[in-house]
Amino acid sequence: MQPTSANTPAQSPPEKPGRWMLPGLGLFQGLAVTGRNMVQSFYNKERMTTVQYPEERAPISPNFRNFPFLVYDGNSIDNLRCVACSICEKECPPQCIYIVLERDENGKSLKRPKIFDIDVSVCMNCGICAEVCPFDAIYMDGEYELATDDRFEGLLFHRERLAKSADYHMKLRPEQASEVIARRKAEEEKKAAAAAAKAAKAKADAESKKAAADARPADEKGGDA
Amino acid sequence: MNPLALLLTLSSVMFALGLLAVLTRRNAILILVGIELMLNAANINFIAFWRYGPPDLEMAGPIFVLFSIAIAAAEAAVGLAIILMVFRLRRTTDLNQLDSLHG
Amino acid sequence: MASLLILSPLVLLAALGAVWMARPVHAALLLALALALNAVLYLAMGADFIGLVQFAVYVGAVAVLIVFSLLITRQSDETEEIARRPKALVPGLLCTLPVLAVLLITASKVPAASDEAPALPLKKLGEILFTTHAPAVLAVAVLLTAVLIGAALFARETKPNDP
Amino acid sequence: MSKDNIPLWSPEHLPLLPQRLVEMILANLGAPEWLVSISGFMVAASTVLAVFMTAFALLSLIERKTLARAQNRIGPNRAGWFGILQPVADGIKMLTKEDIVPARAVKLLHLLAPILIVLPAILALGVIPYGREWTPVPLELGLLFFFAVGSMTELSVFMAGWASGSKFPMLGAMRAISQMVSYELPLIITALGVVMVSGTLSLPEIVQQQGGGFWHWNVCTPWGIVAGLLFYVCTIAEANRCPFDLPEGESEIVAGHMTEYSGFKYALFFMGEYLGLFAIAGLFVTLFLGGWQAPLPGLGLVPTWLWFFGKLALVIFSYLWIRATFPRLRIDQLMRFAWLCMIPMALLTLPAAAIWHYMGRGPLSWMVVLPLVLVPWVLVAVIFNKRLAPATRTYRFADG
Repeated sequence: MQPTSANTPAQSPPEKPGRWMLPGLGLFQGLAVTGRNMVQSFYNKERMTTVQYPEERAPISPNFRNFPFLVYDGNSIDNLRCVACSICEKECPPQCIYIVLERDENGKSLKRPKIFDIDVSVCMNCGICAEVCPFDAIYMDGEYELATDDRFEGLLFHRERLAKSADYHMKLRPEQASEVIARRKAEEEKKAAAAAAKAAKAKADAESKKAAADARPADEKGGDA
Repeated sequence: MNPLALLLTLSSVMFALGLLAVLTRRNAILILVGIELMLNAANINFIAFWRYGPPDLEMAGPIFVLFSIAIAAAEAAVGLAIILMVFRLRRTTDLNQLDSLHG
Repeated sequence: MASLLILSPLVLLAALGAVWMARPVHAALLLALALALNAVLYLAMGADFIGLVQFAVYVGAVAVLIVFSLLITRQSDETEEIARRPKALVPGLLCTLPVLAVLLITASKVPAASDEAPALPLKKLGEILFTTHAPAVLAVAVLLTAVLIGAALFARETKPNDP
Repeated sequence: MSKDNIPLWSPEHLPLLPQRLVEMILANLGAPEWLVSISGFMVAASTVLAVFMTAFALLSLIERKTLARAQNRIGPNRAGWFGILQPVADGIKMLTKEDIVPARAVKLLHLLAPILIVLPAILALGVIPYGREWTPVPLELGLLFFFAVGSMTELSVFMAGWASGSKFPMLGAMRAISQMVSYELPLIITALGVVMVSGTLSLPEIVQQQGGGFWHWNVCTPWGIVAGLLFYVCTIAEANRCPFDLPEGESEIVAGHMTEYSGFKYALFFMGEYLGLFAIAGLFVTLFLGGWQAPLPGLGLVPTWLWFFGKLALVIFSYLWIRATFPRLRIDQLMRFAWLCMIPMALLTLPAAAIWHYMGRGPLSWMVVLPLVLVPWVLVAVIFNKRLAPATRTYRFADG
């Protein structure tokens, strides 16, 4: 039940001030309006705007955005889409994102964030990180029950707390998620096609190089024999 | 000690206090307080004589007190209105400074 | 008789406070207390109509009026030590003490009080008021209306354009 | 009124039951005469207090729920079943809150003010006749006592405002006093009309004279309609209720003279306000709606105090309804309405009542008095409506 203002009856447009009315009748019209409210509030269900909060929850509007969350495909937290490129860290106006790239023992980047912290007490839900992320890894969440009793540690969200699955994203914002999925699939195919083409080209080079190699020993064998 | 004498001493001391207030206070409004006290002392006498004095069926005492209360209220109202006007003109209710007629 | 013995010192204390207090608003509030105790004194003496009228008129209206004007003339905070300065106290006492002496002497010579309590029948009081004292009541009525309008005119903020 | 031949358990005497039980027990125990009468009187007073304390608690809940219903919402329903424990919750909140006394405050007056606001309300409640047998204090000068005690609240409002030290309470107190003083005048004048017609100041006597059906009530007389309406409007102003609740207008001056109070003293102010509301509404019911008289002559079985509390509930519901509907008046509109519109109309009801009385109270007197009252009423309403109603503003940019 969408609690918009549509369900309160449209007020009659105020009459032109010129129309003379016996003074005092306006009082009773006002009383009649509140009286109608009082009586109908007992049986006319869609008049009632109260939502009993903990039991029922008013559905959030589509583009309501709260603090960001990280998206991971599949069901394990390891295949996060985020590659720790820290563009969002640089773009974030209040600088509340902190990323540390994960490297293996000899220093090679594993394209995964070892640490991904967002200080929620600083974040202003502007959504710039979601806009600039080239890898569709971070989107704005719709969860608003984030009260904690400790002011510092409780408001510093770490990677595990931020990560949520792609289908949570689909459930939260169906059209945006489906759009992202479609775009990623298209890129997959393009990349696959490109990879296939590259692989085919690589194979072709390989054969031509091998053919050239076969041809060259023939010359040497021909020459010193 | 008969009650009439007690009440008369009470009203006379109250009257004296009212007079003292009128004579020693500088603030015009507190002089009105003194006047109210003096009027009240007189009312106490009326009711004391009506209650303990010789019986009279005309109830002269209470009737007189009714009139005196009405007039005291009227007097307080006019007095304060005048004090407000004086305050608006001279910005003070201190009687010592209102001496423009001293010549 | 016992109630009178209790009430009179209280009334005197409140009246003394009203006279002696340095801060004007304290004096005005103590006046209200003195008037209220005075009303209780009338009730103790059996004049209940007078007691209630006194309470309604004095404590309800006059005391509020005095306190209100203290606020308007912004005198409510300045303490006023005048009551204690000997320069003002001595002449004041010089005048009041002889008056007090005369009153006390007459008070002591008063005859014994008659003990039967006269009643104050309301209907009879009304009849007397509006038959024998009718002119006086009309005079007071005219006076009060004149005062109502006069005080309102006096205290009205005179705008610069009209007189 | 001999106490022995009245059955102890009859519904009519239910409210008197605790008092007579205590007196009976003490009399059997052989207590001295003055002790029996004093304890009986104390118990009578405590029954009145108990009734109106529960009514106060209930009203604070019912007020919030009715206001909610008028705004399409439900109102408190969390504390207890349907919010029935909400007053208890408010009470605990008020009691546990820290009681801050400002440094510049005059300690004694700051403490005395809330007490002196609740005191007159309770004293006034003792004088109103609630049932044929149940008038806590049947004074012969009931009405005068009511107004004498009622006018003491102005002094305590001033004390509350001035003793708090700061300017806001002082301003709030001055506005509250000027409103209460200027609305007490029409209140007393219209009550005077009732006294003139019923010839007595004692409230039980006034209710006796309104016996028989509802057409005997004072409100069903030509002058009574006007006087009743004026008295009703004055009760709203005197109790500082909605259209006239300027003194503690939250949006203007914080909480008026109650700004520097917290904790139990603040609760005392509200108790004083609500008890004052019960007292003044009770007086309206007594003077104009026939107190505990049954609306139709044949209803002897229903105990009379039920009629009184039924009417009181209706009147107080109308206050809630008005509070849910009307905006707050400005101080100058409020004053102008009192002095230029209410007092002339109130003064008019006196001659109307006299003419009605001396023309035999029959249909002829109706025909004479009704135009005498209604014509100036419409004239005053039409003339003053032009100056009283705010001018219709022309907006340059917003579409008006």
